[in-house]
Amino acid sequence: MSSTSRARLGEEVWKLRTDKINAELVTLTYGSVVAQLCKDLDGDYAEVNKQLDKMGYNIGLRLIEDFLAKSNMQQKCANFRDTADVISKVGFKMFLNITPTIANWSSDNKQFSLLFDENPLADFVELPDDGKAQSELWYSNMLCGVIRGALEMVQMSVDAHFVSDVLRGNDTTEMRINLIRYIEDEMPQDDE
Amino acid sequence: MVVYSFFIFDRHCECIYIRQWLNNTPSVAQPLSRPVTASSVATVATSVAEKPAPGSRLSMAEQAKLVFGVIFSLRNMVKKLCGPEDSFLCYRTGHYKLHYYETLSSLRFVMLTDIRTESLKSSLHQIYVNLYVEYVVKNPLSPVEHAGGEGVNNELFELGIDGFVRTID
Amino acid sequence: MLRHRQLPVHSLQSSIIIIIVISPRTADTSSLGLLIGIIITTMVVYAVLILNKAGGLIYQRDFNPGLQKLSSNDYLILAGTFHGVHAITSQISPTNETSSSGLEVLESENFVMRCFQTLTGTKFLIFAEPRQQNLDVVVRRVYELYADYVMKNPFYQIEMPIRSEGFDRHLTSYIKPHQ
Amino acid sequence: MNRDPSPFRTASTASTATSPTPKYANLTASTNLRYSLTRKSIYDRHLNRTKTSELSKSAFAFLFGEMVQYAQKKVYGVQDLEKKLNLHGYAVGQRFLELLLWRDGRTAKRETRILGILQFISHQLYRAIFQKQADTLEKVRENEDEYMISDNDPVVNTYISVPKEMSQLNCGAFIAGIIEAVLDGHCFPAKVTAHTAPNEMWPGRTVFLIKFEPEVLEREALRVGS
Repeated sequence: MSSTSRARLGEEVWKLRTDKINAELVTLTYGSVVAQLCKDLDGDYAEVNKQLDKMGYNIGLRLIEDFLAKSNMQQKCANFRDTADVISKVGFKMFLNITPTIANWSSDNKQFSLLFDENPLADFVELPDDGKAQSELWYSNMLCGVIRGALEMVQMSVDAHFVSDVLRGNDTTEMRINLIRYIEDEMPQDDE
Repeated sequence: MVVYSFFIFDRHCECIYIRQWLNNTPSVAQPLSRPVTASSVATVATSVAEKPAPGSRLSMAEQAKLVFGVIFSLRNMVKKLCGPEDSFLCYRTGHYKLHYYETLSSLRFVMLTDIRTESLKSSLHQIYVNLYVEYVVKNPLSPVEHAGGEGVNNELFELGIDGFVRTID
Repeated sequence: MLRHRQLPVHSLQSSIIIIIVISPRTADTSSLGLLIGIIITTMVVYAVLILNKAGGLIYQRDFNPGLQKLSSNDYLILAGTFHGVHAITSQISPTNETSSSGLEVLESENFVMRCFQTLTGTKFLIFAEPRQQNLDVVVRRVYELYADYVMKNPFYQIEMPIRSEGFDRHLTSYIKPHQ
Repeated sequence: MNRDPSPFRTASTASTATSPTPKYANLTASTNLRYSLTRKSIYDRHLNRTKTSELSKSAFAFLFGEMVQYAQKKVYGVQDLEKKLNLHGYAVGQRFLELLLWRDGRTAKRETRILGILQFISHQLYRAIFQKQADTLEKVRENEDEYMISDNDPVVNTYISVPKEMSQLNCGAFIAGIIEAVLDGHCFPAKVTAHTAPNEMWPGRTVFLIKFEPEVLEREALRVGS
């Protein structure tokens, strides 16, 4: 499937098959979750990142079914480039109404970046001025976990992490996604 | 319509006949030179049966074994779900369709076709009545049991099957 | 407050009429046409089964009489068997296709079964009256309801048996009117 | 009474005098935060930018579900869980109130009567957050200090099936928290709880029970008297 038809599919699912909700409710609820973690983990931002990733992972395991059911995709992606396209143009589109830019492919086509021009999770957000949040906390880290969990369910083991974030004073918000391997189909035991 | 292959299993669950067609042109018949049963096939090393079937990753003998496993399970599943009166007719995947017909004497006829083919229930019944009974059962030279396919792969039966497949076409 | 609309009957047999009912009662508020229970007047669905990716039965429910009542243990065995058979049906494909799908439709004298396997390996089995051609519509809708009322329920544990009152309710209101 | 667990500040600083939001003293003074030179900071973007923007309800459902699951790990029993959800809602409610009042601009008015504030909640607030009004607003007959707002199908509960062993739970406690924050912000301190009250049409119908603190009723009595 071509990149443009992916984009068309994303638009279509967003317009016709997605129930909408006030964006600010999502933004503020996410903020409340992050804030709660910062409090529970006593400002240990490395742990907060980890916990956000874990929560995202749990979401990803479930969200993939919603993605497949609503997008009606029945064919596996032809390659990892195609997967990147689908993540950006269909996945992000149908859940967060954004299409992050795909960039910085590695030469072996196993790593790419998503550049977030918009990030609805981070509207209204300024990190705490405590001298360390800006260098330690990845505020939107849940997104990494979501991608990792969702792709695992369709037989791709990936690593996803942020490398920059405008909340930290960077000029871009960039997530790096790295294909570790394709997971072999689980075959039932031949019990004859 | 495309017919890919045709199997007969006897009441001992043994595969007594395999036939394959490629792109609907009759290929060389694949008589089984040695007994091939659903349970013993894995250990039998014979010439023809061990060669991968054209268009398949499996040898014909392995394929027959798997086909039997599938129809046997599905047949039992159907009877479990809908009672012993019900019978399994066919299934299709995205790429092929498997038709099944079982006689009261527990002979099982299986035909693999493309997915556009309509039900072959009556066709398989015809093969049983007009070909199997006529050319195999009534053949005085054919044994009662067909271990290893003995007595099934005679010329008249072969020709009959070929002709029949052409008419289904 | 009920509004009835008729949709063009595409790709379905002409004997089948789809009526879309927009009802303030339907709590499954998917957008547009999906708000909606689709009533296919001539269809009778007997049962719905869901298998997790390991072949474990996580949901079984009868909707209309047509199938035998089995013990829950028998259902578990049946699910496991089918899971294995499904994998083999893709192995014995006589065609050269690289992506080989397993069993999608099974027919017997008394019922037809549609099996839909998602890319994640979950299987949905819909049993219905024989000669139903449009079970694809039903199975997709069941998948959507599963995505909504099972996957989005924080009290559901992935891969475990589904005990979700919301899923039951929406499935019933979608399938029952078919008779 | 600062119930805000958040170390973050919302961008909206247009505070109502009564809102128990954190202090903003260090905002202008000496900040050590880094800002991108090429990107607009939250202070440069218009606050109405996201007023009408939408995200998928699925995204919210998954986030909310994970929030519930996380909260569930650290609680003893249903009440405790509802309390956690209430606090999350409270944090969201505080911020929504700020946004709402700021957006009302010159037409914003301070509600001083119980009925006024309850109507504000079941109409304006509900519409702003959930794109619908609350379904009913009632007074509890037996108790002078109690009111009920009902929602036939609370957005947060759409996909949730509560297991039998937790049948007392209503995750609408989150919305109760939002309501509580808005009441607090208007100086109508109250306890708000969510209760499942299904009817034939609406199996997920939820009633938010609002119990005002005594001082609210005292003040109300004074105003009626004057």
